[in-house]
Amino acid sequence: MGKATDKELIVNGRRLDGREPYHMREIKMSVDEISSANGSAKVSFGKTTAYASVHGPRSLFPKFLQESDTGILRCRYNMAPFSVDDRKSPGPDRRSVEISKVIRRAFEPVLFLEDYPKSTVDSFIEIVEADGSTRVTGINALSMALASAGIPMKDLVAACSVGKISDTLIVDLNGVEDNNSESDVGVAMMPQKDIVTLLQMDGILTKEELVMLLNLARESCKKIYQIQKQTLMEKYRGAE
Amino acid sequence: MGKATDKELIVNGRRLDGREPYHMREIKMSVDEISSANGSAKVSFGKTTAYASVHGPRSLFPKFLQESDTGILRCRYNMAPFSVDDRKSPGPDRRSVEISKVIRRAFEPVLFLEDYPKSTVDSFIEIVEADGSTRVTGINALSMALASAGIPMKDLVAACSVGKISDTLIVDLNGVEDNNSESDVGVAMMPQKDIVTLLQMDGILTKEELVMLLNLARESCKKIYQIQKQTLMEKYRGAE
Amino acid sequence: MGKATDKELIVNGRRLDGREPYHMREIKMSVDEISSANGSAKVSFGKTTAYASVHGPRSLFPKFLQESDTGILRCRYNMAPFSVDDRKSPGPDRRSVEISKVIRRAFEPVLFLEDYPKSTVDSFIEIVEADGSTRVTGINALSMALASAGIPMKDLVAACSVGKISDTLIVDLNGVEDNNSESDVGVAMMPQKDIVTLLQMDGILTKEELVMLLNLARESCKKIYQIQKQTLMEKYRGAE
Amino acid sequence: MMERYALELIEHGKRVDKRKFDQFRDIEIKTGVISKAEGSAYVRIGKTQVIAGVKIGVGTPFSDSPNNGVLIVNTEFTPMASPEFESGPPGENAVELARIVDRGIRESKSLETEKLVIVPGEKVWTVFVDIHIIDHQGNLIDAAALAAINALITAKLPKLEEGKVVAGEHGDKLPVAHKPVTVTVCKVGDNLFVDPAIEEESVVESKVSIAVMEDGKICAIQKQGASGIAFNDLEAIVDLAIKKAGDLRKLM
Amino acid sequence: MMERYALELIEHGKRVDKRKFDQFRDIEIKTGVISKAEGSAYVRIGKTQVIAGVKIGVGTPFSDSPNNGVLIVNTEFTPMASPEFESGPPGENAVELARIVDRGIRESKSLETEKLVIVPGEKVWTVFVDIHIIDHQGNLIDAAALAAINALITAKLPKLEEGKVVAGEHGDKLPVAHKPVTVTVCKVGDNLFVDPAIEEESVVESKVSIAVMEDGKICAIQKQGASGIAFNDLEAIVDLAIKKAGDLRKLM
Amino acid sequence: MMERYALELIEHGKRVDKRKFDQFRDIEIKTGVISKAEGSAYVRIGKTQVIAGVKIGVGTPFSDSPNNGVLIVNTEFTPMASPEFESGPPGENAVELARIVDRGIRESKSLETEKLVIVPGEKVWTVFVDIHIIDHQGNLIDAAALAAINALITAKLPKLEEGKVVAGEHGDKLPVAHKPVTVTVCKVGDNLFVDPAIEEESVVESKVSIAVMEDGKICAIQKQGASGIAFNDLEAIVDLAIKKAGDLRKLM
Repeated sequence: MGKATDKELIVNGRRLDGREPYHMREIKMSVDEISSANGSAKVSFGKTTAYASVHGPRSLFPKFLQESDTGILRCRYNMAPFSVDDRKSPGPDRRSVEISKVIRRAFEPVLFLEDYPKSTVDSFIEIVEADGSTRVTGINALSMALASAGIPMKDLVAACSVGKISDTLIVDLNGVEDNNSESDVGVAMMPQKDIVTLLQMDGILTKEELVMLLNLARESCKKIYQIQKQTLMEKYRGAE
Repeated sequence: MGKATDKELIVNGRRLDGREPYHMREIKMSVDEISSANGSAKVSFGKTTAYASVHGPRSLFPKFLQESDTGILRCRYNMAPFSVDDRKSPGPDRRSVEISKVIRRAFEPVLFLEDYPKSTVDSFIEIVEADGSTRVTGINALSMALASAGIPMKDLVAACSVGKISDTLIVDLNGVEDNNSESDVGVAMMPQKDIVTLLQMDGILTKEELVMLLNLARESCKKIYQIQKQTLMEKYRGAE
Repeated sequence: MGKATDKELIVNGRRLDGREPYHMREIKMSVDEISSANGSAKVSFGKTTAYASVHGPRSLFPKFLQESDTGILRCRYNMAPFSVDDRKSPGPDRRSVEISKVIRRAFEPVLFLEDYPKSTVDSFIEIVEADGSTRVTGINALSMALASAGIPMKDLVAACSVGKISDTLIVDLNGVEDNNSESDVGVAMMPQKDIVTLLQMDGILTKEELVMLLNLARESCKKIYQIQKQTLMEKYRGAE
Repeated sequence: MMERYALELIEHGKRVDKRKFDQFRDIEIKTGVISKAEGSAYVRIGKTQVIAGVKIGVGTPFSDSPNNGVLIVNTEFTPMASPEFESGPPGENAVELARIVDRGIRESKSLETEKLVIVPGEKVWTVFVDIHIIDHQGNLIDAAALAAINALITAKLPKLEEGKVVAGEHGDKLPVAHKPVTVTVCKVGDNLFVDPAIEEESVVESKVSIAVMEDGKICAIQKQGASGIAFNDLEAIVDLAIKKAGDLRKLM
Repeated sequence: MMERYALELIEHGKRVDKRKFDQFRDIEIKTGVISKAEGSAYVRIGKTQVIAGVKIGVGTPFSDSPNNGVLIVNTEFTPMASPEFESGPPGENAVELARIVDRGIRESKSLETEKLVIVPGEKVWTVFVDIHIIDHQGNLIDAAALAAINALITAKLPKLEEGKVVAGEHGDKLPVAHKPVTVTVCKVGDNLFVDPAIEEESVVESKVSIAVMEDGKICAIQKQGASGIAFNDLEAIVDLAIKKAGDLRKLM
Repeated sequence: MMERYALELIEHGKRVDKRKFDQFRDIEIKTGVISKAEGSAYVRIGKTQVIAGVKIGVGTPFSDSPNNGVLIVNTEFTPMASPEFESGPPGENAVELARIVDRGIRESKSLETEKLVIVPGEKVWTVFVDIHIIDHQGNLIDAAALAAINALITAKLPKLEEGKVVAGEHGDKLPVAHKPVTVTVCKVGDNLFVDPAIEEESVVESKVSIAVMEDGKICAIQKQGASGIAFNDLEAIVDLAIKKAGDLRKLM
């Protein structure tokens, strides 16, 4: 995965797209983008763009998949064939199977699934353009889609990527940074409860660097949470 | 799809196989070819040869596929690996998935499916040799297979191909014509009721040419219907 | 299948690994190798090594697979990707589908499946190293796994390969012999009842040669049976 | 509920959203929406939303047309877009939609595949048109065909260096000679109408998708639906499609 | 019903269609039935009908036998032929049938693969034998094997021009050195019989398919069925197969 | 039953097998157990048994890294190893395990892929690491990672003659620069512990697999489980993994 570049990725303390190390790209969020779903959202971090939609809670079929004492959450993370440099063949690959699982795990702690016995909450993330940090962008979108579906949550989930590149710790990796980083870390959190629900790390770090990155991720998730909250409030102001 | 030829396809008003533009190839029809089926038929237009068989109406399993107030029709169109110039890999491809669907659609209007709740009529078309016009040949066979299975029908279904080649309108395209036509049209009809149940068209035509071809198809379907009827009467004469 | 060798395979009446024609390789057997299973065994003939495990009898799901008046036996024969010279892609191929079937057939006659209505006995054979005669090695392992699971059997099943190479009849073909044999025969038997439950033969033989090989196989199966019995007795001595 | 209501309205000459029978919902077309794609278009018809993306790569020609590039049209009905869509390989509806869109482009000879040869007989451009359904609120075929042709006419060929694609850089425009437009005409009883909303779609008895070229010629037809169509109704259906195709083309 | 009746008859030394235990139903063999195929044969045994078609293309040899052509035998149990067959990839019975037919041909060295080399180590003829079941009324294996060998011995190699196949034109005969014939011997109680009708097949306890060459040598055996066979019965089974194979060969 | 018991014990600071929270079950590592493989290792942790086999073949490099060999890590959860595993393509748990093991090796740059080039841009060594679960009694990830790295460090490259692999003969050692060790730390309530037995695994609320290098640096992390982890607990989890990885490494 990833194509190396020969360019310096940090020049005079700035990243190739002009950002300072701890700055995120422009973030756009909106909800209720998909009228066919119970809830939906669209989130971009720079060019990386994810749609998310939620269908349910609804009865689960075939019946042998039902659990009598709880509902289940199902999650599908998918990239559109045209979202990447080399066309991606349709259908799940090993990467998307794994990401779908860890995203599901990132949301199970925030839902009250035991309130929906024999039911399923089906959630879908579609990446239509991929320029790094797709899974965390998808998580941010799904968090808002669940909220817009009116599904009770213990907290929102906010997510961001952090990493190390040219010996510099950075936040919100774009595509070229992702492909050339020494290390990258994906974090999803319940920001009000200070609980981590997704943590994946690749590449070499000392423990001290890891701890610094985790703290950076926590701060960034809190900023993202503010944008999520504001977007939802603007949309549903009347309901409060 | 299709291999171009450099030959002239119409010479002195005749087609390469000697036919006049509106003539069909030799048509052979027979029923009850397959003793294991409830009904079956074999139809050839020239070298193009289709078997069709029908199993059912029978109970549909697994149960979640059943519809409580009607039966369903299922249809599978398939080409034998050896039926074409370059061996076809076994199993459904996108072409056969689409053709199976439009053939099912061509028969749903003629059956009384609401008389078979929770049941299925399973129908199968196997092309053992393909020299153009395979789907309409298969439809002609399936129509007779349904009749030979004793399944009530509002009308038989008769089908044929028409097209345009070297600025000439023709009937019943063979393989080389199919591959080199400017346009080809597949039509299935309930000939007594003058109702079209399948219509597919490829290639460029003016509206006027299209209307002329549709009329040609209607006439040809009526001729085919006569052969179908006669074949069935000869077989089941005793029953009348 | 198989890579030819230029070497003479029988020199001075001895095979390349030093064996006399009718000698088997070193045989190792052990049971209860897999604590997660109801019964299990590990068997090697030379380098060829098979694990077998049994889960069940247990209820069969989904329910439409159940038979109301008998249990069923299911069998899966599989080779580890690293068990062969050229890595084998994971997943069943046509060879393993066929072998799984004939192995199931080899055990159905010895079980009292009618005692387990609606249930299944699931049996698994994994070849972790393949140096010829893998299916019969797997059968020998599965036979002991069934015994160690405490599933009543009419007889053990013992199996071996025999064949013809350089005009010599031999017992227990290794990999290079398998690939270069003029003929090979796989036999599984109920040794006490003198009943054959698997018989497969490839390559050219006169009827007389075939009969001689079958007799060689019978003798060898009886020897293998003795080792099976002794292994089980040593393990379960206390239970007798 | 909604279906019965939609049906009653149609039988009284009306529609759920007060449109006329020959009227489309409002249409939005945006091109260049996916910068990673060689061409792209977002199409919204009412609440139905579709994105088409064109990816172009170096491939080998088919052995029976060594001097032509390759066109592949693909659709996935992602379950995001409708509670009725399921995960898994494309079902018959997704396959049919892709093949209808494909034929509209292929049979009109819109994509000039003979100009897509890099090394004759060996290397050609392979043009993938992937149609991603974002929201399914009826009339997917017309939306998908409109997105596909708009993505194609705005697509650029990748830049080649020493026979390899340079990621992110582009050269000439993709050669597209025609702009076919597909219109699906629906039939309920004796009523013909276009652009069904999703509530209407479920009561449609039969429908005919017709791809029309700039000069009014027809380049592909597909009848759909579980009912037959009286032979004598076909001409009116074709006329309506040709007329509406002209209207749609003005939006491009 | 029919099964119990068939069983009772066999136990009394009789068969549903009054045949003798060692008697086949009437057999029809037609070759050259599919003109698109390089070789083909239609075989009917009673009501059981099978078509085998041979397609030959240019392929690459297996890396461990660079100087041999490739033989691939494939069967699909199309649901047309029996209410018991289902759509989908070949199940274990279809796989087993194909592999039994394959071994009968391969192990007898009937197909002279060493004569199927176009460019040593690079290009060889790949010979596909596809067996299409038309009507399953018992004893598919013998019918399929008979159709396969008849299709092979009447097949011709495609014509090559500049390394490419010329569609529809053919050259030399496919080199086939032997004509193995497969006979399946069935066992119910102490009774051995051949060519089971479908009602008989469902009561067969075990059966053995044996491929026999012209000189009476055996080239493949497969025991089938859920029961074992007494060791001492094997020789009689082999003898019966060899005898009947000779009879069948006379029909070719 | 066992699960509730395991849970109660943990809440009282105890374990089903009387181990301490930071104690592994007894571990056995054997290498060279599969002579057909280029490298192999058998690992037993308590009753959990895993075999990793390395097969090395000649392949083509990825187009975006033409001067690197290829590493592919694969796991099949064969149903032999657990009544919970089912036949079929790898499920999400098998995929996740393979990808965690893969990243531990890949991200630590253990396998020196730049030394695995045969012809730059054209031919490289492809290294398959296949992990076969023999008996699943808990903590598969640590066992699988331990087996994989032990198989790799004992693997030898196949011998090449004229660009082709000579079966059964080997040359240099596979170049492996590091020996990452993966430790999975489990959390139940406020308790952290390692190496869960299977009864414990089913009550684990969350767990974190951490791959650690010789110098204590971290090269891969994966949080698992249906519960979240308090941010402030992360550091203690990392510390425990680093400590135990050092212990495990002594066994290699």
